[in-house]
Amino acid sequence: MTTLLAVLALICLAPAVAAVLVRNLIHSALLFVLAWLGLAAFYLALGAEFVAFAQALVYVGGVSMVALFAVLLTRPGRTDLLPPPSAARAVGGLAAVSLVASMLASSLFWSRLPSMEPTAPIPLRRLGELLAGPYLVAVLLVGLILTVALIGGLLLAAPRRPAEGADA
Amino acid sequence: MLHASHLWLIPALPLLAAAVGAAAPRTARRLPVALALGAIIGSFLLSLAALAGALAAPAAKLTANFTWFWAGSTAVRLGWLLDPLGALMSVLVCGVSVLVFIFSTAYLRDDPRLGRFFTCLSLFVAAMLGLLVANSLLLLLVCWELVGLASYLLIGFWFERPAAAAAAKKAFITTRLGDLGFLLGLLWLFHATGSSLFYDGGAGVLEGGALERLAATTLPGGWTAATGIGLLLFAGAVGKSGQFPLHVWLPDAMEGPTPVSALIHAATMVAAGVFLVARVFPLMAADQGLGGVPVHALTAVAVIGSVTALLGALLAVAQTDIKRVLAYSTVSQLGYMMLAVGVGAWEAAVFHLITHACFKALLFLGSGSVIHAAHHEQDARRLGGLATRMRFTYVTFLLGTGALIGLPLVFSGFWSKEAVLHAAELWPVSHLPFLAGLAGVVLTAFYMTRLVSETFLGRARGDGAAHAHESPRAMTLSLAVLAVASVAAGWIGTPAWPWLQSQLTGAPVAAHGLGEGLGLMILSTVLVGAGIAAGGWMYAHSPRADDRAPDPLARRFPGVFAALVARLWIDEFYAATVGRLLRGAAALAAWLERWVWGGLVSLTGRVAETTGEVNRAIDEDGLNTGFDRASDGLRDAAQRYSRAQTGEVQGYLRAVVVGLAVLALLLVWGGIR
Amino acid sequence: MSPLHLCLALSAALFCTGLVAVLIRGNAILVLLGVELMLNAANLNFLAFWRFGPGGGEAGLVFVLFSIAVAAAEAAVGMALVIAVHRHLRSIRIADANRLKG
Amino acid sequence: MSTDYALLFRALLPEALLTATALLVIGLDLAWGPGRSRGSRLQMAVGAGLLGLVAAALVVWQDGSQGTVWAGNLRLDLLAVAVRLGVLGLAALSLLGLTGARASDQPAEYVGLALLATVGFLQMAVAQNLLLAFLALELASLSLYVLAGYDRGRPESAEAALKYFLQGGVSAALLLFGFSLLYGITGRIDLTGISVALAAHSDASLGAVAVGMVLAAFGFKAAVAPFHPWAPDVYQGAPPMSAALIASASKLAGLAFFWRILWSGLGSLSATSSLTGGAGGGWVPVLAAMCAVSLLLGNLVALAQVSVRRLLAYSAIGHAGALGLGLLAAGEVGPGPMFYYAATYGLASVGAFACLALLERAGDGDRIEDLAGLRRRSPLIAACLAVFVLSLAGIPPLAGFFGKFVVFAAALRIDGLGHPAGWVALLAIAMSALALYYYLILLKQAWIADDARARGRVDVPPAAALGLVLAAALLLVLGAFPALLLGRF
Repeated sequence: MTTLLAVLALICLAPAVAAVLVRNLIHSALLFVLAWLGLAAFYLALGAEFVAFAQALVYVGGVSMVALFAVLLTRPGRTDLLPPPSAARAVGGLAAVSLVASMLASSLFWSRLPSMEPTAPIPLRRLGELLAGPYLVAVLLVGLILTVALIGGLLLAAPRRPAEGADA
Repeated sequence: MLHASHLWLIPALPLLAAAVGAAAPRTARRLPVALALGAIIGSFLLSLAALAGALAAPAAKLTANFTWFWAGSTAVRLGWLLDPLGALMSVLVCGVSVLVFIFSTAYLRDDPRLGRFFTCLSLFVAAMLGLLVANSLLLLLVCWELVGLASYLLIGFWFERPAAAAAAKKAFITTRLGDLGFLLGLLWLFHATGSSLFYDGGAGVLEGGALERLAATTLPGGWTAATGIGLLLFAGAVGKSGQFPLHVWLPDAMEGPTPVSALIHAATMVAAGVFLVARVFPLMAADQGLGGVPVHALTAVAVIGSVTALLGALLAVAQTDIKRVLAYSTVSQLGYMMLAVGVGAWEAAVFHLITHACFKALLFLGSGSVIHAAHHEQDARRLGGLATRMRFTYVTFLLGTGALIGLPLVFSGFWSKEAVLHAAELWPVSHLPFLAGLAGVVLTAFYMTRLVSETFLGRARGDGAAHAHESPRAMTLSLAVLAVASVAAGWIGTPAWPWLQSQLTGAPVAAHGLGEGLGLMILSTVLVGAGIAAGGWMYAHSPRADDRAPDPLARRFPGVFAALVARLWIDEFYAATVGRLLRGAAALAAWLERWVWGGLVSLTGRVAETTGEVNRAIDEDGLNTGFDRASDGLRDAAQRYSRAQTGEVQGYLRAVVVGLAVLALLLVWGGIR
Repeated sequence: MSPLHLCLALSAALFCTGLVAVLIRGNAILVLLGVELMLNAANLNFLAFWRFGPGGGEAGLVFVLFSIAVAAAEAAVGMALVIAVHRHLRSIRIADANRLKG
Repeated sequence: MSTDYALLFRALLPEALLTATALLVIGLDLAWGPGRSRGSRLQMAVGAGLLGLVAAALVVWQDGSQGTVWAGNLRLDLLAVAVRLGVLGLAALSLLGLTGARASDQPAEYVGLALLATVGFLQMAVAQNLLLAFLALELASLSLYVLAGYDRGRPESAEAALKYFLQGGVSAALLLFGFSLLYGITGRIDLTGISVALAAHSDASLGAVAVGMVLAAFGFKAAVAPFHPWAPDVYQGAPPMSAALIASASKLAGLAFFWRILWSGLGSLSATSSLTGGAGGGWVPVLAAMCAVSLLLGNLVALAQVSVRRLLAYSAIGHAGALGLGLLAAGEVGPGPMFYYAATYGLASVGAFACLALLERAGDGDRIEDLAGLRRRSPLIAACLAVFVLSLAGIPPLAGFFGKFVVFAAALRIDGLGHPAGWVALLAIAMSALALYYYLILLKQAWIADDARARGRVDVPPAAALGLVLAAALLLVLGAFPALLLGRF
C-alpha cells in the first residue's frame, strides 16, 4: 500500500513542480493537467473511486480546458515565453514559502496521529443517499455557487458591445 | 421648586431651539435668534427653580434614575441629579448665556449666518446644561463630547479664515487627547463598580460602598483603583480646562467670534473640567493615602493646577493680542481652580469658578466691545486712547480687571482667590502650590495693568482706535449687568459669611473671623499693589509712542520676553519629541515593510539607505517648529507606510503568507493544547 | 512511514508548490492554477483523514466532492477575471495590474 | 430524516425567496428589458430585489429563533436572526444606494448576484458544520468577486476584482486546508463534535497550524492586518455599492461566521486565562495581537490617503481591529457588543459609499478635495455624510460611539488589564483620537472648504435619498436607543 502510494505521490508531485518551473505557458498548463491526473490516480488508490472520477472530470475536463481557453484568448501574441520572475520576487516568495513549508513539515513531524485501519470505501448508492439526506443543504448551495460562477464568468469575460462603450 | 425628574427640561429647551433653528429656512434669519433667546431665558428660570429646590435640602442628593438599556445582564442606567453644585452651575451658565446671547445679537448683527450662529450656541448651551444635571458619568461624557463638537463648530464659525479652521481642529483634537483618559476612566469605573451613576440611593459610584471598594482595590505599584480612575478622569479635565500640558489649544481658540470666547472659553466650557473634578471629588479623595492626607490623585491635580496657574500668568505677560492675553489669563485662573480642588477645597474652586465666570465674561465682552468699535483691530499695540472714546466700556473693563486681579474687600475675585489661597496655605503636603498662587497674583496684576494701559490709555496708535465709538445698547447692557455681578458675586462666600461653601458642602462651614485670614489678605493686597505698580510704571507711566515701538518689558529684559513670546517653546518641545518619535517609528516600520516586501536580496542596500533616512528624519525634525508639526510628522509616517502598499498583488500575498507563518509560530510558541 | 503520513507529506508538498506558483510566477493564469493546486492539497488531506484518520465516518469524502465543485467554480470566475483584466491592460502579467496602490 | 424536509424548507425559506427573486429579476430583464433604458431596467431590478429582501426579512422576523434544525447542521439562534436581519437590511440599503450610482450595462444581473451573495451571508450566519460554512463563504465570496469587477468600463474595477479574487482564493485554500486538519484531528465536521473532541484531546502542532489558517481566513474576511492588503485596492477600484456590500454585510456575516467557528468549534483552544496563568497561549492572544497591529496600521496609514475610498478602507482596517476585539470578548460576554458594532459600522459604511456613489455619478473623482463645496452642491448628501463620518469617528450620541463603548467595555470586562484584550482596548481608544483627525479632514472638505471649480448641484434620485436618510436616521436612533439592538441578546 505504502509503496504504491509513494510511487503515485511522485507521479503527482513531479509534474506539479515542473509546472511551476518551466517558462512556456502552454507546457506549464499541460504539466498541471498531468499533476491532476496523477492526483486522480492517487485518490483511486485511496479507494475513493467516485472522487477520483470527479477529479478527472472537473480538473482535466473542465479547469484545464478553461485555462487553455484563457491562455489562447489572452495570448500575448508574439511568444508564449514570459520573462522570468524577478530575482527579488523569487527570493522573497521562496523565503515566504519556506516558512510555511517548515511550519507544515514540523507540525507533521511532531503530530501524534494514531495509525488506524483504513475505513471501508463507500458504495455509490450510499453516497447518493447521503447527498439527498444530511448533505442536501450543501447540494443546494453548490448549485447556487455554480450558478454564480456561470453568470459571473459570462458577464466578466464577455466582450463589451461597442454601443455600451460609448456612454460609459 | 423643580423636582429632579423634571431636570431634563433645562437642557431640553435650548436643544429644542437648536433643532428648530437648524431646520428653519435660511431666509428666516431672526427665528433662530428669537428661539435661542426664549429658550435660554426659560432655562434660566427653570434653573432658578431647581436652585431653590436644591437649597431647600443642600445635603440631600435628589436623583431621578432610569434604565437606559440592558447589555446582557448588566443594566446601563442614566439619571438626573439635583444638588447645589449642579443647580448653582446651571444658574451661572444660563445667566451668563443670556447676557452673551443679548450681546451677540448686536455684535453679529450684520453677519449673514446669524441664525446658524445662534443654533450652534443653543446646541452648545444645551450640551453644557446636560453635563451639569447628569447623574451618570456616561451621560456626562456624552454631553461633554457634544460640548466639544459644538465648540468646534463655534470656533470655526468664521471658517473662511484658515486660522479659525485650524484652531477649531486643534481645539477638538487636543481636548480629545484628554477625553481618551476620561473614556478609559469611565470604562474602568464601570468595570469595577458595574454602574456609572453618581448617586443611586447608596449604590452609586460616589457613595459609601463603591468608594470603599475602589479605595481598597490595589493595583501593582501600590495604587488604588480610586486613584487610577481619578487620574484618568482628571486627564479629561486637563484637556477640557486647558491645563498644562494640554493648554495649547485654548489661546488659539480665540479665533472664534468674541462672544464665543466669552461664553465657552472663559465662562462655561473650560469650567466643565473643573466641574467634573468637583463632581467626582469624593472618588478622588477616597484614597486616604498617607496619614489621612489624600495624596495620590489630588496631588497630581494640585501640581498640575499650580504649574498651570503660574505658566498661564507668565505667558500672558508677553501677549499683544487682547483676546490672547485674556485667554492665557483664563488658563491661569483655571489653574487656580484646579489647585484648589487639589488641595481639597473643591468648594473654594467652585466659588472661584463662579466669580471668574462673571468677570471673565465681562472682560471678554468688554474686549469684544473694543474690537467691534475699533473695526476688528485686536492688537493692543495699535489701540490706545480708548478711555475717553469708550467711557462706559472702559469703566466696566476696569471693574472686571479689579475683580480679576483681586482688588481687596470689594471685588469678587479677591474673596474667591482668598479662599483658594487660604486652602493652599493650609495644605499639609507642600507649600509650593501656595507660593505659585502668590506669584500668580503679582503677575496677574502686572499683565492686566499692562493690558488696560496699552488698550485704553495713552493715545490712539492706529486707525481703528482713532475712530472708535461706544458700542450699541445691547452690548453695554450686558456689560453693565456683568459688571455688577463681577463686583458682588464675591459677597456670598466671604470668610465672615461662607454661605456658598456651606450650601455646596451641605454642612455649615464655620465662619472664621477676619483674624485668621488677615495676614494672607494683607499679603495678597501688597502683592497686587506691587504688580499694579510695576505695570503702571512700565506701561502707563510712559506709554509706547507708536505701534512699532518695542515693548517696554522687552527693552529691559530681552531674554525673558523672547522666551515668553515663544510661549516657552512648549509647542516646539512637542514637535521635537512627539514628532521625532513618530518619524523614528515610521522609518523603522518602513524598513520592516521593505524587508518583507522586497525580499532578502536588497537587504544590505536597504539597511544603509534606511539608516540614512533615520538620520535625515532626525535632522529635519530638529528644525521643525510648532505643535501642529507633530501631526505633520504623523502624516509623514503614514505616507512612508502607505508607499509599502505597492499595488502588486503578489507582494500582498507574500505578506499574507509571512503573516500566516508568524501566526502559526505564535500559536505553537504559546502552546495550543 | 505510515500511509497517512505519506499522504499528509504529499499534501504539504503540493500545498507549497501551489504557493510557490502563486507567489513567484508572473503569469496570472499560472497563479490561478497555483491556487487550484493548494485547494487540491486540502482535498487530499480530507481523503487521507477519511481513509486513515481517527474519526471515521464519510464526511471527509463528501467534503472533497463539494470542494472539487467549488474549485471548478472558482477557476471559472478566476479565468473570467484574467480575461477582463487582459481586455484593459492587454497583458496577463500580474505585476502590470498595479494601478491601485498607496 | 425525511420528516425534516418541511422544517428545513421553513428554515431556508428566506434563502429560497432570495434565490427565486434573483432568478426572477434576471429572467424578467431578459424578457422585458431589451429596448428599454438602463434606468428603467435598474429600477425594475432594484424594486423586485427590494421586495425579495423585505419578504425574506419578514420571514426571518416572523419565525424568530428556532434552535437547531436539520440534525443540528443549521443553527437559528438569536444571533442568527439578528445577523440575518442585519444582512438583509444592509443589502437593501446597498440596493437603494445603487439607484444613485452610475448605471451599469446589466443592472438586473448585478441585483441578482447581490441577492445570491446575500443568500451566502444568510447561510454564513447559521452554518453549524465546516462543509456548509465553507460553501456559504464561497457562495458569498464568488458573488462579491464578480460584483467587484462589475464595472467593465474601468480597468480599476477589473484590477480590484482580480486582486480580491487572488487573495480570496488563497485564503479560501488556507481555510479549506485548516478545515481538513480539523477534520483530521477530530474526525468530525460539525462544530459541536469538533469542540467535544478538541476538549478531550488535541494534537498540539497540527492544531496550531489549523487555527493559524482559520485566523488567516478571518483576517482576510474582516480585513484584519496582516491579511488586509486587498482592502484599499478593492475599496478604491470596485463599483461603490459593491464595495459597500463588501464593507458592511459581508463583514457582519463574516463575524457571525467566525464567531461560530472560533468559539463554538475551537473554543477549547482559546485559553482565555492565557498570559496570566502562564499555562499556554491559545488563539486569543494571537488574535489580540492581530487586532492591535490592525488598529495601529489602519489608523496610521489612513492619514496619508488622498482618495476618500482608500481612506475609508484604511479606517476599515482600523475598525476591523475593534471588531476583532469584539469577537474576542464575545466568548466571555456573548456576541451582543460585537453584533452592535458590526451592524452600526455597516450602516455607516453603506451610507458613506452611497454618498460617494452619488458624487461619482455626478462626475467627480474620489479624491478628498473633490468633496469641497459639497454643502452647497447637495446639503442632503453633506448632512448624511457628516452623520456617517461622525458615527465612524465614534462621536456620541451616534451609534458608532456606543459600538465602541460596548465593545471596549466588554473587552475590559474579561479581566481588566489582566487580559490582552484589555490592552488592545486601550490601544483602540488611543487610536480613536488619531482617527478623528482624518475623519475631520473629510468633514472639513465637505462642510467648510469652498469649491474652486464651482461645480453644479448633485442630483439625488429619490430612492437613493431614501437610503441615505434611512441609514442616517438608523444611526441616530440606534445611538439614542442602543437597547433596540443590545437588548435582544
